[in-house]
Amino acid sequence: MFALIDTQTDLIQLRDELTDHSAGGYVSFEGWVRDHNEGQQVLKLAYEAYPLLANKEGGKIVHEAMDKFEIIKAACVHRTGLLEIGELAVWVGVSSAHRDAAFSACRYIIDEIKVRVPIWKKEYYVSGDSGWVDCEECAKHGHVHSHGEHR
Amino acid sequence: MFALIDTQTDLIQLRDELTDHSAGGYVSFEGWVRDHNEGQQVLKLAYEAYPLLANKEGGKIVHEAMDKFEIIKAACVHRTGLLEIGELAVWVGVSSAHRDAAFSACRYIIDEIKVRVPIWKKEYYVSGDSGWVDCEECAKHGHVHSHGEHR
Amino acid sequence: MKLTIEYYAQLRDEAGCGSEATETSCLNPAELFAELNARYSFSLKQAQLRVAINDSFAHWDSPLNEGDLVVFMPPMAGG
Amino acid sequence: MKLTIEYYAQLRDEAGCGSEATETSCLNPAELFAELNARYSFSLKQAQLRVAINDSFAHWDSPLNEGDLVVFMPPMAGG
Repeated sequence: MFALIDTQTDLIQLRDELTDHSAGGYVSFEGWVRDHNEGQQVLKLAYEAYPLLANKEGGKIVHEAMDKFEIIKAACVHRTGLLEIGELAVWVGVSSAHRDAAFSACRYIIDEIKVRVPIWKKEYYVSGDSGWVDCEECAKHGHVHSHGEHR
Repeated sequence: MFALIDTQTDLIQLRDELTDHSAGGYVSFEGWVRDHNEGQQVLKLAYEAYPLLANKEGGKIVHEAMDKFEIIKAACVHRTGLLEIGELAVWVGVSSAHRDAAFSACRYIIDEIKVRVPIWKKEYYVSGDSGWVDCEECAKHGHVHSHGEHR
Repeated sequence: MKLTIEYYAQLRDEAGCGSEATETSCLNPAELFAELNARYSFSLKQAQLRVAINDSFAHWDSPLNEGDLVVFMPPMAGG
Repeated sequence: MKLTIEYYAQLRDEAGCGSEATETSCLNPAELFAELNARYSFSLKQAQLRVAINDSFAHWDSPLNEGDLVVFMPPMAGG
């Protein structure tokens, strides 16, 4: 299951949907809005998605994880819209018989989500600037940030 | 923070204690009582701890994780007493600026907890048998199970 | 041939719209992007982008057909 | 020398008690375990166990002192 959501969600409900009597391990990842990025003080941020393709590609990634790892259930939700510091941006949950597969699958899902799902993040800085954030991989490879915008 | 607990606990409260404005990633692991182990149908189980030493060694493991990985906060709780299928046996939570450290630290804590903290697990089987479970490492190395008891 | 084009994130900001209809003789997304880039001078190069046709990822040399929805996407940045 | 001994899990089941006071001349936990094993015929060997003295992990050749609490532990099985 992959879903885009536009408000805060009930984490316990998400978790409870992954329970299973044959599951002995559960791993979850949460991405939170943090107050800094690459040296800038972040005030808040906005996520924008291409909904149809994001849902399609997100669902595909979760299915890939089900195929690749010995897991029981897996799910991922991603926020869109304006988020404050500390808010949940993305959640991934995986249950499995043994913990190794749950750790690997959870890591796989979040890694793939970040580079393959058409979602973009605009950061609003304390300085008054704002900017669209390049993907992790691009940042690693030294591409330039496009922080040219001013509000 | 490491603690032994003897009842079910509020997972959201545990999670909320790890939030931090500089945290961008959060990884949690939960161990659940599953309905089977090594081919036997499990009915329920009991965890017994050596409380003083368990708390000391559990706390040490969490501190080691804080030292070894670039994380912000980490905690672990472990149940004792009688548990039914599906109940939470152990919870580990880690927050960090970047997800890599949170995944590594969470994995480190649960792996070490399982082999170093003096806690023992007795499984009650559908067959009527019961038995103390050997540690994971021992099982891997082919030591014999002591499933001799009958209720 | 009539197409609908959608932009996201900085491409939307730079095009000044999220969606537009266009009449073009371009054969594939690569040609189409070059045509649009001449108009908008996007800050991102084709090599940094991905393209979708009718809500599926497509190749830069995939053929375009009458009525297609073409979406240009900056580097993904979810999570 | 008087000691208190505690047992957990299958060792407790086999000793028939969780705790006992003992009078012994054993110099270290290894000797003490051998002495107790002669009485209880434990199903686990010393090599499979860990020992604590006064609530800290100890070595099998750590010295024992009057009044010590000695705890023999089967393989850990938490989680």
